[in-house]
Amino acid sequence: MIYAVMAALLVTMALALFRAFVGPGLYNRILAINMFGTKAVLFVAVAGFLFGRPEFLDIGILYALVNFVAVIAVLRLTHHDGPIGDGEGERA
Amino acid sequence: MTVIEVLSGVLLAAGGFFVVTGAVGLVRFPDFYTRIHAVGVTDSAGAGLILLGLLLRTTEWEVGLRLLIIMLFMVITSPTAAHTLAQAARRDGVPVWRAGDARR
Amino acid sequence: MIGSHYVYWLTFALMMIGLYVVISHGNLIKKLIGLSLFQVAVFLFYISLGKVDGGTAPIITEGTQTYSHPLPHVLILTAIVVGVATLAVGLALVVRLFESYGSLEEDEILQRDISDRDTTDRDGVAS
Amino acid sequence: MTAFVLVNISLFAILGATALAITRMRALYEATMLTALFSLVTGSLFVLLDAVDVAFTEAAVGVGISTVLLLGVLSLTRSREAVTPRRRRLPAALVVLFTGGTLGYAAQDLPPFGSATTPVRDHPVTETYLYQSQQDMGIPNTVTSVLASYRGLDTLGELVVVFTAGVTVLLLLGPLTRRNRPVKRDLVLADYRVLRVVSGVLMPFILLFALYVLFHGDYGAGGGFQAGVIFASGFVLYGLVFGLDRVQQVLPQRVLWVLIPLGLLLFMGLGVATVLLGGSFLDYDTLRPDDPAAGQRLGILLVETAIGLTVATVMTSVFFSFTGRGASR
Repeated sequence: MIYAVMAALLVTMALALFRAFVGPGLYNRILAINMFGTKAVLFVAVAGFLFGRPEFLDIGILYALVNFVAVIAVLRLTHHDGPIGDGEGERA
Repeated sequence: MTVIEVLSGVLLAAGGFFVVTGAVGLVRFPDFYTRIHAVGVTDSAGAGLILLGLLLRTTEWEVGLRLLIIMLFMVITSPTAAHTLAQAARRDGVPVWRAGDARR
Repeated sequence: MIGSHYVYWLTFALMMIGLYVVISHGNLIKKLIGLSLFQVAVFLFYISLGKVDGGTAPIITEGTQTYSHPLPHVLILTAIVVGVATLAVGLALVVRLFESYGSLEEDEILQRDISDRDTTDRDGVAS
Repeated sequence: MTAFVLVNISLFAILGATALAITRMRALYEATMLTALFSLVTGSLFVLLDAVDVAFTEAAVGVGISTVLLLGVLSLTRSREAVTPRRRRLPAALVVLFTGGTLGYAAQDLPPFGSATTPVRDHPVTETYLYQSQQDMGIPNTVTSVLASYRGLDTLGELVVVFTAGVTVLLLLGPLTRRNRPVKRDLVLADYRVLRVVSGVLMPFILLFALYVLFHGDYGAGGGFQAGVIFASGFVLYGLVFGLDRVQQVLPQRVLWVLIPLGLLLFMGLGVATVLLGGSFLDYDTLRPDDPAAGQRLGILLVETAIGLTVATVMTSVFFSFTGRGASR
């Protein structure tokens, strides 16, 4: 059964990748990449069980954390297409 | 095959099903706001069921604890990310799809 | 033969994509992105050399006999952090270049340099 | 075809597709986001290839710090790439074909993937690293013992490179090159209440996780480099949500400037101390002559702390330099 989950995760990753490639626009891509990140967390967890050393779940925790940081960074630094510290619409 | 193993298999299968469903939704839904729902399914139902299924397979408490931490972390961060994304898109004026519009 | 070497060839393919970006694209940030693709492919190549069939991560536990080799892991672990440090230096240079030239395209920057040199030469001759 | 090979090949396919998409994309924000995705997949591949420590570092660095740095630079500069002229493509393609062909031809002489009798495996050093280390220092994670003890001098060199890079970025973009004082402005993301609360709650746990990674590095995946980067990502998250002013109240730049060399000095000082105690440079046996293994463990812990300190402060100060640049323009 665990193989089936692995296959399901890989299919999901491929579909998310498709959405990340075609977009359209920034937000669809962020969404797809966010989803890809959470699936990578699950992938690492499942791979740990599948290949016999499940004690490496620390990596999964780190993935979840870093994925969140990346999404926030993309939002913060692209949202108004202005440098950090700028308010809305203050850029010439 | 013990009861625990069967239960874990069922949970894993359900999780895998939800994950793939969400991914199909991400590809097929017509606009950004509807796609957030699809992603929400994979992050809550899919991830939760898969992690629960894995939890039933462990015998060591350390591994179980880490699975629980991952689950807690995803429960906190993924709705936050989705909420912030939706709000930012709304502020940026990403249009909402109505019946009859072209897909985008 | 092919079955046992597939990982190497796949990493080489990734490496070449990175190299192509570095050489062909004129945008400096895109060049840096290409460089990090190349870098990651090299890391994968190193790690794949340390992998042993049936082995596990080199963290010693009871009841396991085969481990992958730890040395490539150590080398690449430090190389990744050094890689991001050098990437930061490259990006800092890009920011300074953009502030003085107003462009990120290699061609435009070179063009500016050449035309600047020509005008100063002419001024030098004239005075 | 085992499951392992199939999963490997699918991950490589995802990597290749992502790399091609990055090549073709002219909008650089999107290309940067795809680089983050690329790093995530590489991290998963490292897990499959048994390199858990490397996967840890790659995830923390590639997805966290380097994405933030690239995006920060894009927000300072221009985010669209010009069309690549046709005349640039042909020479690049020729070079790539030639190099790739040479590498592919040479790969035939490499030992088969996963073989147990490669030159790497047969070298006597393998025996030392994997089994002798259990008597020498008794640390299960051999990556940590090789990194901090057997090849400590190498690691010191790498740390010097990280330190130099940090100083260079400060010289290029730091406060000395500012043209005017930073202006205080409104924040954008702190308006989202949910995000603000969640980031505030997460912050202590991220720092706690970093400390766990630092001190658990002897027994599982982790160590100084990873912990340093995770520390820095904690501060990066805080700075992104609450703005540069708030994070610099918590961690003033002067403190950073003291802490950056401190880690390096601790590392070097430990080496000098072992020489003064009568051993060779970075020979931790001399720290506890009665119990060399305990001395080794003490030395490794100190070295990992020093690495974590320098890496964390360098990464944080690099982030401050890039974002502070935007505030001052």
